[in-house]
Amino acid sequence: MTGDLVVQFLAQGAQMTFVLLIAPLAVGIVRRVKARLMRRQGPPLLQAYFDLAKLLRKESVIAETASWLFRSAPYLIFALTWVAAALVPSFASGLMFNWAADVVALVALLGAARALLALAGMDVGTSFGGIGSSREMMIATLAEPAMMLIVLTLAIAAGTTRLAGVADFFIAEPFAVRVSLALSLIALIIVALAENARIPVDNPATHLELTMVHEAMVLEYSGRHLALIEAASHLKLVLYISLLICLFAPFGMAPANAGVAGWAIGLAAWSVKLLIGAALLGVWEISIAKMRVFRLPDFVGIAFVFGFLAILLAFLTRGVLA
Amino acid sequence: MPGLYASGAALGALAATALLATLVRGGALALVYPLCAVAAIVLGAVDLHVLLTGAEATAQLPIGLPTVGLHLRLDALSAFFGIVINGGVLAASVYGMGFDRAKELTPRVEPLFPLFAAAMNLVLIADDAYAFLFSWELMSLASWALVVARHTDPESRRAAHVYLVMAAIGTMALLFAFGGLAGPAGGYAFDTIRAHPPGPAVAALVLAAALVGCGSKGGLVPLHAWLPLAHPAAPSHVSALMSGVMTKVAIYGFVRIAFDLLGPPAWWWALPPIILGALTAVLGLLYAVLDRDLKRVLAYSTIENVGVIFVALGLALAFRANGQHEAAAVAMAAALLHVLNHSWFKSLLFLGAGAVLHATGRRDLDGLGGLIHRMPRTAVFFLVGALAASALPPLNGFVSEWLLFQAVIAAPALPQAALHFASPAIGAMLALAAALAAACFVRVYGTAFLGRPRSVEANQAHDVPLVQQIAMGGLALLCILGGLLGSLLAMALAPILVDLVGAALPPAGSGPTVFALIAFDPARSVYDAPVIAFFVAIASLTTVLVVHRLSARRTRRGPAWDCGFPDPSPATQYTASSFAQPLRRVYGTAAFAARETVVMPPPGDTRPARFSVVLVDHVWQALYAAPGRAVLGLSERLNTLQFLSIRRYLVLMFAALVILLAIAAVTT
Amino acid sequence: MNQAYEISHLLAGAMLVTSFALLYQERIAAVLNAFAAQSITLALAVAWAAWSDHRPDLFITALIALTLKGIIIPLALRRTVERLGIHREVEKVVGVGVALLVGLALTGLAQALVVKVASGTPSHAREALALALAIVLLGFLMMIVRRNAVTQIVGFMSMENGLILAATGARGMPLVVEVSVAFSVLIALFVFAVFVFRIRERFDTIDIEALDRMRGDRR
Amino acid sequence: MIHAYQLVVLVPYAAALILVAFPGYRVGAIGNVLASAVTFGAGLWLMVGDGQVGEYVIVDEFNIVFIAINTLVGFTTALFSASYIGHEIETGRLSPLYVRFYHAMFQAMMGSMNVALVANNIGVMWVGLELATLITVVMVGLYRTPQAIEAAWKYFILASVGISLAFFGTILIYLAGQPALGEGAPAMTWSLLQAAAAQMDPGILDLAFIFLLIGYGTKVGLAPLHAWLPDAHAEGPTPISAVLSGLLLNVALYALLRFKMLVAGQPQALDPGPIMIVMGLVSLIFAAFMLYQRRDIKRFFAYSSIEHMGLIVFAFGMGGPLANFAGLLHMAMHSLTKSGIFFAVGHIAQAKGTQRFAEITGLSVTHPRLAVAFALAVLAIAGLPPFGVFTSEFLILTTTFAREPWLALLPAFGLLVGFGALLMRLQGTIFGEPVGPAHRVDASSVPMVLHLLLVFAAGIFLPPALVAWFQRAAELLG
Repeated sequence: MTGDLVVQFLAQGAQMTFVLLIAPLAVGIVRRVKARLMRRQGPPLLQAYFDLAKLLRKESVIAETASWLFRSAPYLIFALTWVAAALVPSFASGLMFNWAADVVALVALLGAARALLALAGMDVGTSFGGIGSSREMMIATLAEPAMMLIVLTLAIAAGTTRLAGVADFFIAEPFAVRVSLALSLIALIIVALAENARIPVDNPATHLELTMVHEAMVLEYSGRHLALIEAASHLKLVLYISLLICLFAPFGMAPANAGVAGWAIGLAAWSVKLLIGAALLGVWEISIAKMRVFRLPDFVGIAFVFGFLAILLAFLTRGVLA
Repeated sequence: MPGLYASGAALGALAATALLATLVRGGALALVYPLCAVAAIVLGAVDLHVLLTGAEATAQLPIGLPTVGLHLRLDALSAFFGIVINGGVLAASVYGMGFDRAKELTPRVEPLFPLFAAAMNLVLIADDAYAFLFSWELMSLASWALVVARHTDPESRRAAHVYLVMAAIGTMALLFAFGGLAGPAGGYAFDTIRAHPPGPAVAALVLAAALVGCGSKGGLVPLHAWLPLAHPAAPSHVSALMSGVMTKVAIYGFVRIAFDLLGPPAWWWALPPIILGALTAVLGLLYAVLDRDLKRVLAYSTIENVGVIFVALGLALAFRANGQHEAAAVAMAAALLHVLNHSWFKSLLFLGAGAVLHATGRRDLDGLGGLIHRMPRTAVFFLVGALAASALPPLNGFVSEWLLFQAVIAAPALPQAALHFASPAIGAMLALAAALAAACFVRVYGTAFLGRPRSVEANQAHDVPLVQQIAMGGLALLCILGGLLGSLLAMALAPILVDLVGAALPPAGSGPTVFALIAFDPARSVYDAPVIAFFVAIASLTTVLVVHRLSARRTRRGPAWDCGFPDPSPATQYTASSFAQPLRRVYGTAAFAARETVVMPPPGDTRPARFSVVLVDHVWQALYAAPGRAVLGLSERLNTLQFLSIRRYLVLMFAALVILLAIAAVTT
Repeated sequence: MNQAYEISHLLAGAMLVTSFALLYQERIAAVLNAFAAQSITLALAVAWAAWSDHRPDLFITALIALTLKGIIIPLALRRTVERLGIHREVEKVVGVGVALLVGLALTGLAQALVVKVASGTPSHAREALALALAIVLLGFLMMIVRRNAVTQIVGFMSMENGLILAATGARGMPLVVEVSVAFSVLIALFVFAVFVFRIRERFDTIDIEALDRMRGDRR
Repeated sequence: MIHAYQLVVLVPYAAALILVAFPGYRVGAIGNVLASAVTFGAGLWLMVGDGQVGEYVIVDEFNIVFIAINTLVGFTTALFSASYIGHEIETGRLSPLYVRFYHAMFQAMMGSMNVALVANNIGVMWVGLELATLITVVMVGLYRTPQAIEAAWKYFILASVGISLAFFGTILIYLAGQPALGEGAPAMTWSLLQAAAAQMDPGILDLAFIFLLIGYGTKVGLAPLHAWLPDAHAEGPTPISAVLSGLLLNVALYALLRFKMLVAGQPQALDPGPIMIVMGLVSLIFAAFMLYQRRDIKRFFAYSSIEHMGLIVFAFGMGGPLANFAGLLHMAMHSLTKSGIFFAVGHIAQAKGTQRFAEITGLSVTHPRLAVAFALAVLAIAGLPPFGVFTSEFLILTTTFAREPWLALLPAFGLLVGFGALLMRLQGTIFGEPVGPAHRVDASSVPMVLHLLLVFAAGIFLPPALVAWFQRAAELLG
């Protein structure tokens, strides 16, 4: 039993490290794909790693008005996001964290990271930090109800809120309640775009003051703190992509207590899916323009509507009404 | 039984303290808060003992309502709420010890504080309608006097007036509720009521009345408008009691009536609490996120939490009516745990607000800022409270939210179409409320404690006395522990859950770890706060180590970057109002018909441009201002009857006589 | 017996007629005359009851009615009217016609009420009751459709005539005499009060409307 | 062998005669207090002794409580006025001669009310009640200010009309009783009428009850017959306001209830319940609204008395053991509380030298203890615990809702409207910055405190004996 526990622990640790390591690559792929499609050379695939290393080596300048919260936030944000990423079944569904928390807790963990980031943005006391924080929180108020509806749909379909459980269910019967799944897939993609500050909600590449959201909050960060924040956002991207994968394309995922072999297969499958997902994101991002901040309710509203439709259809297909 | 004696003694001590405090003056009054603290400890200990051992105690005294007598009963439910209340009282008393008796207006507060505490405890152990309403009204009365403590301020007088009138309306509703329960025969003792629960028609009326009565005390929309006036008007430690604790007494009243006295529920009973609760949750936070007064924001957030609790109670009713006892247990556990958690973090936040008020003399967020440097300890405690109030893990606020979401997720399994179609809407509204709560408290903390001071007072602030820090620190600790060990608290609720909804949560240990909080069964939903917290801690520690190993540890302090044009004036910071702007744009127009107007002077004119926002509180307009005007208008019209001539009065008399005679003539 | 009842019935009817006469009058002097007539009729009725029912004590009541209300008070009021220089016209709220119609309606109401009375009570008692009730109501009506104090006092007194009539009509009712005395005192107080107000020079007229200036809560 | 009831009646009258003879208001005040004390003692004696039913006297479970309250409040009011009236002489509002008559009339009034209470003959009861009324008329006019005269005159006229109607009603009762009890005194004797109620002529009984309702209702102060009440309270001396609200209204209501018993005893008669409910509600709601426009503190509480009388009449209109019990309890509590309030008002008027709300503010700063007492009294009358009024209102509203849920909304509405006004005025008087003069108060606060304590005790615990009396009376009321 204890041996088993050790194996579990190691597997979990391996997953965490792997997620951490692959995250910048995913970002690199997104950037690369965008550049290519824009007929540009684009940065090397590993650019994200170089950036992080560079930032780590640089000294970090901290505003006089900053408090301890400003300095400790990056570490906490990074840790929270990392643990959250570890909660999502990536290549195997039976890892120990999958027993520790369900999707509601996952969303809440990300919420905690977001709140810390917003607070850090206000700590220095500049106008831009405030802009970023207020808009970030506003976007969150739009995204979370949609997320809740998606969770509800999945729970109706799979009868559990544990991601691993949901994944197992969909591996078992891949074609349950298709329509509502399709709808909630769209909804979840929109939510993911909003949460990761991607186009059209936010442009990770821009530093044009009035359109910034995420970048505005981290404006005062530099050096290792900035590196941690960047790494955290990379992790978040991977997290959402693998969330989409595990919910809507779980095939190939290793079931609970599968051996090392099973894990290897699952790992390969997951990495491929992840990279494809990143590429698709790149394609999407060049094919659409950034929206005005106050158009966002309409955009994220789509996610809400689809989420709601998904539930109603789920009622029908599950015959709750009968 | 000894339990009741002990609490009786403690209550007597409180009453005696109140009486003495009215009679004596001067330094002796300094003893009031210590005495209250001791009494609270005794009462809390008794409650804890009863809750853990299930040693239910009853007593009957030949006083109170004639021929019925005074019935007292301390069962698990009362004991649980007793713990909530006395925890709050203890914290508030400890905080009160730190007052500078020269400055604060203690003579108007100290006699009533113990009375308030005693009345709230009395409500819980009352076991007949008369004793219940007696102590309920006493509670309102004491808190009214505390609200109006700063009596020279017309605002607090107005607040007190609105408050007590609303309290009277609520009491009328409860009178009706108990009238319906007791029936024409007047069986006012709860045992009698339990023995003969009312028929369905009466039960519906009673439920409505109870919802009005307890809802008005708890701040359920649309009966909430008094709360943001009254709670902030009181001295801060009293605000903590009113917001953190007294609202829970209202919840207790509803639980006692709806789950205990009213007999087996019909499924549709669930709808009013669920719908009103969800509305309350969202609306309360929309108010909160747009308001600029620190204490009022907290009061609005109380409204939101009461709404959340009512949603949970409604769900529990629905599940119970459909015999889905496990789900009912989840919902009920969510409600009760949220009662406990909210009492902790809201008391903490109000005490923190009191500390800010004491240090700066200001409550307006736009006048504060940078307090994290001036009052470091308070800042830490307030941060804990704020994060807990935003329902973020691993703090206690999230535990109950998590359970509630599990209950909502189970709602689609309910057979009634109305309920399972409501479930997604409820879930979305609760999620919106949670997100808004996060926004609200980021806003509050960011403007009050972070950034740069926006006023001289904020710049010269200093931390509060140690004893007050202890009060806040204790509550902060509870918020953290409650977040980590929520599962154990849920276990302690088991007897109540079995009493009220016929099932309890799965026992601890059936999950992966002992501390795992489990809804339904481990395979379905698990939240293991300690494990997560543990891993977050490890992760952050490793990060710190690794980063410090890899990185150049050089750190330089410099001016803020601010995109290259930093402005030294703190006026350039984001204020609470500007933080609220996006949310106001998105939600305000719908909820409050928010309108923004910019007056731009013509070119060459040196006047500054003026920006103004207009918010309309429809509820206040429709349900408070309009009736008030109607009463006054009608009274003015009727007042002409005071100035008639004697002959006209004779005409009235004659008319009355002739009308009655005519009636007698036609009736056979 | 039967004839006794006829006579008392006749007298009561006469009193009712005088009540209508009170409402009909245009001038205060005439009102006072009508009232005197009513009081004298009452005295006769009471006396007759005293004789026919063999209740000598009622003669006192009759005497009071005759002297006080039949003679003294009318004269006193007349002197008051002259002394105070009140204009001689009755100040009406509603016209004579309306007043009479209302009076008729009230009489009808009185009849309707008494008809419902169970037959257990002897018929003559019911008749007397009906008439007395009508007189009382008419007196009350007089108080509210006529404006100045003298006419109102008259209204009150005719009301009280109705009461005495009913009391004597109620066979064997004790205390009638005492009560009639008490009422006389009351009326005396009334008239006295009017004089007092005049003498104190507090109100330049005894028209009760004038008292409005003193009403509370105005200031 | 002298009986307690004789004392209750004779002592006051004797005292009245003596007091007229005594010059010097101090002696008079002391004599007044002594006489009232003796009467109170007699009242207590009456309570411990067993009932009395004679040709002219009746002492049963129903009126014993009223006699006790009457004598008690009479005593406390005498105490209060003894310490109060001196101030009136210093300020020159009253001359010693008037005070002398005041004391005599006070005793005469108490005696007359006691006569009305112990009378077993409806005629005698009528005489007693009207005598008390006329005496109060004179006392209301005591200050001889234009307002006082006007109030007295209005009171006088309306009361006299009421007297006449009530007498007509009395005659009708006699006629109704005749078929059962024959001619003569028996048909006017309570105990016999009560016994023979079932055989009484229902038609005449209806008529009688209507006239009595209007006649005695005028004294109870039911709207629209209330017009005399506010001015009489406002313009008379404060002790008289206390007695008016505390006692006279009760005695009139007592008479009314006696007749309701008769009507209730005759099943064929029309049900007085609905009529009383309607009149009670009209008075309650009307008075509640009138409270808002009052600027004079005494007139304000006079309207509050109308409000509570309305509630009481409503309760008796509802009928049934619980509602009747509550009604009786509310009568008792109201008279104690309201007279207590008028004592406090007297203190306030002395402290601020005015009765106008606008000039009474910040009492809690200038006169803390008085402010606390006043606040407690007002909150008590507003129906808040821990006072007895809360008990009675609790019973009235709960039982009404249990029987007629929708009807219960009306009294609740009236009470809430009234509550708003009471609270507004309470906060206005005791809170805020004090303005105007702040004199020392030399009137004794013992009566006020005593009443408060009694009402408080009643809210916590009612003696079983009292409860038993109330229950018996409630049964009689049907």
